[in-house]
Amino acid sequence: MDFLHFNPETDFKLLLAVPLIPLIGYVVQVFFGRFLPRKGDWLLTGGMGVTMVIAVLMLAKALHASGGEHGGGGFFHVSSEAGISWAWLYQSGKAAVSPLNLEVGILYDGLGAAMLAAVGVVSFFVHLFSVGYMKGDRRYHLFFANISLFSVAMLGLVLADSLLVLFVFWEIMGLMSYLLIGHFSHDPSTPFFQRWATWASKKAFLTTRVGDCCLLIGMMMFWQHYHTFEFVDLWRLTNEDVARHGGEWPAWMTVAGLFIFGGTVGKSAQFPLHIWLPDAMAGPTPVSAMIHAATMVAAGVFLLGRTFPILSPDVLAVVMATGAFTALFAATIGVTAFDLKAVLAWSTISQLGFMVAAIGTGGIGLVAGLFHMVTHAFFKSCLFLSAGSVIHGCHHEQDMRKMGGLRTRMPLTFAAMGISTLAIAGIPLFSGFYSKDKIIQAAFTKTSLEFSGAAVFASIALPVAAALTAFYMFRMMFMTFGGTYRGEVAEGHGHGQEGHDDHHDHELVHSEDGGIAPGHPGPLPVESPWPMTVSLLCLATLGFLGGKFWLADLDVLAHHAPWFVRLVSPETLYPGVDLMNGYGHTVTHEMIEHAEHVAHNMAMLVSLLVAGLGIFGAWWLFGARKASPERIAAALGEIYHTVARKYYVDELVNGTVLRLTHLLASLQRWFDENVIDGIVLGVGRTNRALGFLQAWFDRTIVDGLVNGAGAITQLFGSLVRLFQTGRIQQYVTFAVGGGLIAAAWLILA
Amino acid sequence: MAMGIERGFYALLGLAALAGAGWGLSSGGVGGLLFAGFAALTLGGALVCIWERSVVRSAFALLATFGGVAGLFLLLGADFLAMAQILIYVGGILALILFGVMLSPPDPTERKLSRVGLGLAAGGGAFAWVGAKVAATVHWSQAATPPPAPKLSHAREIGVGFLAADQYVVAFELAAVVLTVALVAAVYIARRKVADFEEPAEPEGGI
Amino acid sequence: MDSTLLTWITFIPLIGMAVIMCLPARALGTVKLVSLVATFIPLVLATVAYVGFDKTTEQMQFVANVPWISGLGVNYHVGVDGLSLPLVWLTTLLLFIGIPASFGIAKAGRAYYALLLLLEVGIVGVFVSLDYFLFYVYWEIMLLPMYFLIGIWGGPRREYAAIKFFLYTLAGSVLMLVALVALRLSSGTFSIQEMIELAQAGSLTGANLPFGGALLGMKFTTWVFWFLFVAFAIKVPVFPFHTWLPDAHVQAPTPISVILAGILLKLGGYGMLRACFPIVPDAFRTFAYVLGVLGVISIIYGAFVALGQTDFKRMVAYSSVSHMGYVLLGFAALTEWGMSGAALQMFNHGTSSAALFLIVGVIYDRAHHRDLNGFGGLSQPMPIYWGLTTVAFFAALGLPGMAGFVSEALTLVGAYDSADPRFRILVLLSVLGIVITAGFLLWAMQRVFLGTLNEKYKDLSDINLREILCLAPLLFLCVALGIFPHFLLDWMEPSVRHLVGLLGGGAG
Amino acid sequence: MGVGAYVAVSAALFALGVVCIIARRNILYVLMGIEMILNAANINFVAFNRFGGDGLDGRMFAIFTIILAAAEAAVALAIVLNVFHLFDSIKPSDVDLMRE
Repeated sequence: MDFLHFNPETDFKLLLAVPLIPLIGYVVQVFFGRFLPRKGDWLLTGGMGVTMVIAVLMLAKALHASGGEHGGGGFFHVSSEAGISWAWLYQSGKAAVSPLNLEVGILYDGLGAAMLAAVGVVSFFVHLFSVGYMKGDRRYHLFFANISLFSVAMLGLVLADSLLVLFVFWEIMGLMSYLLIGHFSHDPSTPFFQRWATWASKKAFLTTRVGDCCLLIGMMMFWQHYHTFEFVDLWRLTNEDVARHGGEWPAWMTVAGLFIFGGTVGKSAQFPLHIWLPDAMAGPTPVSAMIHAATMVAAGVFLLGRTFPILSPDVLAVVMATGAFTALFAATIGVTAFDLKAVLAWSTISQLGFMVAAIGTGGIGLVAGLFHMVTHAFFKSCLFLSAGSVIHGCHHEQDMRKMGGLRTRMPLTFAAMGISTLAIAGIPLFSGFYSKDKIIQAAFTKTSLEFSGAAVFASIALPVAAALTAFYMFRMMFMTFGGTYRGEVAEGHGHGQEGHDDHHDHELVHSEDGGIAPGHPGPLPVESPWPMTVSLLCLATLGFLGGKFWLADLDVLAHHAPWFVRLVSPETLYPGVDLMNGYGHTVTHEMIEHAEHVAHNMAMLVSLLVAGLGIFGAWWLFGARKASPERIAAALGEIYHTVARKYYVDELVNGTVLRLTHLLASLQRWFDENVIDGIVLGVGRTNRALGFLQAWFDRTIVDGLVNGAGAITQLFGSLVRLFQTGRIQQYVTFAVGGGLIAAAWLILA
Repeated sequence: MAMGIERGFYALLGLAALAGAGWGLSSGGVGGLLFAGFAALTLGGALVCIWERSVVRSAFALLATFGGVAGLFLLLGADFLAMAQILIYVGGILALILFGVMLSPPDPTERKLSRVGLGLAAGGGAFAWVGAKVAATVHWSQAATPPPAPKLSHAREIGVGFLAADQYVVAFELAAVVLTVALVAAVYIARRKVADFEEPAEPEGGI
Repeated sequence: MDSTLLTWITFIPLIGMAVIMCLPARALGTVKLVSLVATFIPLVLATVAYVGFDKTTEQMQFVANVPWISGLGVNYHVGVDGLSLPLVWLTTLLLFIGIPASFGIAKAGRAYYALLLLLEVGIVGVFVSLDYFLFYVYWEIMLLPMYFLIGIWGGPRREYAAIKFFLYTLAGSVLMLVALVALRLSSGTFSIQEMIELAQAGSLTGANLPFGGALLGMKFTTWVFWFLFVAFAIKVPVFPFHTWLPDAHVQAPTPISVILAGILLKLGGYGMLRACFPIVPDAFRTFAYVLGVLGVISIIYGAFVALGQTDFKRMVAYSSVSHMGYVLLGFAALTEWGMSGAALQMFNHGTSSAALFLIVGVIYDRAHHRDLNGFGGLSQPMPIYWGLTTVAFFAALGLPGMAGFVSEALTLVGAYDSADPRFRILVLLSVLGIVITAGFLLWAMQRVFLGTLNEKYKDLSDINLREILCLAPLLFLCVALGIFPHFLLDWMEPSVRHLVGLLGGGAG
Repeated sequence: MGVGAYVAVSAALFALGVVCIIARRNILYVLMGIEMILNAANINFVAFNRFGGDGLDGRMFAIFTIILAAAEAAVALAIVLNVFHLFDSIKPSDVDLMRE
């Protein structure tokens, strides 16, 4: 079994291959994709398959190395120690030694292994799914190219060993999400999507860009103090600094931490920078599955995972509060959404809230958050893909009110979606339960140990959000799969657009009632082709067993640590760093153990109760239709509308930030054109004005006298001209006369 | 009335000449007389030249001036120069002017003498005054009596002067060149233009 | 031993110009060929110089020093170091690209190419000259053809733009002349290096000038500093002196604005590094913060005004103002990273803004107008053109993996790290500039390329081979230098380190 | 007689030459005036040579003046001819094309 042993020489090169294969695929696809058979989709999917295999292999190695039941065996490899690194900024000799040189290498540890495998798997299945879903798209080959470059960016980010490299891939991912969300903006066949995609992509890029800038500032602050971006060095130096200050975190470090968290808020769509995610649904569904479930949004959480030691306790409190609030906030809106993908979008934001809040609680919360990130990747991507398959079936109809009764027509999709819904709702036996339960346990331990306001808020908000999650997920299940098919049925599967778009022209802003992408009538939905259903089912199994492979030891209620917890623990994540920011110094390890144990049982109970409550509520309203949701919505009246309108956050942002920028821009443009340019032209104009004044002054006041410098010279000119009579004799006279006068003057003087 | 002025002018002229002669006789004896005569001849000729209304008479008055100047040269011992003066000025230049007179139209409108007179008077007065001033300031190297009568120098000396290496050979050659150029130019300028003969062809199409 | 390489690079275009002048005006084909060759040879020589450059020392290389006007003590002293060599190479490249880019220009073609070659002589001359008098002479040479190129071949309001450009830069060069004379009198030499040595020894204080150089209460060095700084700031352009740039760009024909943006803006920056800061280091240090503030204002102001533009080219012009703001911020920060970031930004901005102007030229040739709101959905009829524009836009945006990011990151991180704590607020503000730059570029991308196809441009022909050949090297440079920045930074690093040492800045 | 007398005569002749040029309205008088002035100059040359210097300079100069005067008169006359041809009148006041 030594084949599972991790030896740095070969394995680092193998790891390097992981992002490189799709990159090569991308380059080939961009230039020759159009000419390849089947437009090169097999090339990229195959490439992604190879990457997945390597990633899973490396995960196996990591699991093997992390030792038996309770983990603890350190698995932490940094390529620069193994001598494999690449000088980026300065190459030649002398400069390389200066502090300015940037060694770029790979950091591969438990978290990295898990994420690499998750991303690899999800990307491969999204590629496979897209083969079916995107068939017949005008820019089919470009779509695949963009998706694979996106996975390169994510894989690169996971392997990054320094903040700068992480930032580079971070921004490339932003670019790819811009291009992928904007996929339909070039496709005139769906005018609604075209209009929506154009500004949605820009909105996504700019909002995440705000986050990126915060991250950049945070990075600069740390660079200014420690002159390094390497994670390992950063952890060590922060640790020594805090130790030197006797446990007191310096103020600048908190500010820098907040800025870094700003990056996460931007990328992982936490409140208030979450506005771009619902609009990112303008992209094709595989894109949503990939970007808005598994990878890109998870990058923010991954960043927190990597920079956890350098975040001060107050930053963690802010993190927890934001996460919890976002979870609750998004869950409420999810309840009211009617667009299938919108529900999933808001549930993603809410789940991300969960993860961020978990990491905020520190200690086991960190592990729970990261674990939930991995499991969420599986079941959320499966949810998105199955939603894609449903939409594909219903001829691009996204409005749940026009669906229903699909369980008989699309059994496989129903099965996959069902399993993932159970997982996300946190039902035991499914992956969601294990990670979400841990999060709630972490929240409870935090409150019991450190009774701070944020902790209390988190431990209340998270269970409520979990309940709402269960509620809206099952509401979706019942609306799409329960009841009878409410869609318009028409013969022929024409994708014709004629006259289709006129009768309900949706104003652009994606509002809760009108702005859902219009489908078109077609025959009864039928099961999606094999590439889609195969990937759905595989992801569903992962959703099912991904959390804890309980089949092996039938430990349903996770008394033994799930695989992820064995792989990743605060000690293995940050070797040689004592995590003071978890609980500060007043709390000892024994107290933590005890609190965790107590919280474990309580959390188990609460999460089961909450899940059950949510499912029952959904069944009560939508399944058995005991009460009509419409009447309840009407009863709630204005509250319902505000929640449905996403608390008008979009309008708020558009009104303030965008209008302010445009105002500032036009103000400065006016300023530039009139004031600065004005000054320059003013100088010209004042001269002209002076000329007029002088002319007026001369004309009226100096009547007849010399008028202005020009006039004077002209006068002299005319005087002299008198002498130019043209008669020679006069010239001689003047000459002689002049001579005489001069002689006389000489003599007399 | 016009004849009165004419006659008055000449009377004045004659008086002036006599006064000059008397003064010359009294101050320098025969030499002085000669000098006064020649001076009177020169200045009188010039005055008549200006005064005379008709160009021809002026031209001939100029002849007297050139003669007077030649006389003065003789008094100063520059015999070759006097001969050259008469030869070139009287023979050459005056003839040229006479040709000019012949070729140019009679001048119908003669300016009134008064303007001329006025000009003469003003110019002469001012000039005399300045001349006196200048004369006063210049201390002449005048010996009480003029140096011994100059021996008449031979033309040979001047010839040697022209050709001697260190003296004026360059100037002599240059003068030759200038002369030829000037004469050729004069001929060229004064040639009959071809256009004088043909009627200039009317350009078709009018203006 | 005097190496004649630099002299050849400078004067081959002059020979080309002479040859062109002899050709009959009708033979436009041969004129184009000759000018192509006359710009290709300097490019080859510059590449040879670049490869042969010794990266370890900061001394001047390929030096040639021949007395020129011995009466005034002026000598033809040329040489090149880490800072100027990349810019020389970029000049030869851009001019070489400028020639095929202007094959479309028909009016008085021969004069056009002749002036273009004369322009190259002027620009390369400024970059290589180490004698202040020679520097000034080339500065003026460079100015004249530019006036005619805008004035004759420009757009509708070309005279106004040409005159404004000319007078603005002339005012600058007059200031430089005054400073030049003052320096000559007080230092007794025209050679920039000797002046620097004197300045380092602290003896360049204008004491031997009539009233000790102090005037109206300000020291000699302060006077010289502000005179020179304003002269070069006009060229950069820095905030208050920038209003000539949009007019000049909007009215200039495409190849000219490519060269104007690509190279002429760098003259200002390079001039500061070579001929202003090291000569009056103490004045520079006292006013460094003011420079930083000006730089940041340029960044933010340029970005905002670009956001407010409707003319495509005017927007790109203002984006140049914003990008050059980083250069000034990098200089003012006086750290090694800041300075090398600024020097790198000069090169990168050269390639990315030149590419942007070529792109504007392509659309202008087809649609004959530059109103951003007038286009729509052009990505359908012109997919390749859209692909190239995306690369160029994201290079200008400063996306990682592109050269723009490396120089901006270096400048910002270096500036943040500067000894003067006040620079931190400046850096925070300039980060706002990055977001706004992303804003206006993507908004422009959306209005021109995405959305519903504007019926008028349904049948626009896609970008042709000639335009691609002009655009390709620039985009390649943007991407290549993004991934391997050390191809440029290794060359610059010794000179930058030496310069920072001269100016008394901190490392890091 | 002393050199002063000669100078006086030459000065007078010079004045008369100038007046001749100015006063009369015929180009030929201008020519005559010029000749008078040249003669006045010659008188001075010879007089000062006789009384002052001892070499031949004065006389030689006078000779050259005479030579050049001849050349000048020829050219002048040719010009007058052309003027007459062009202007059909020889009054200097008509010859005023040069007037702006």
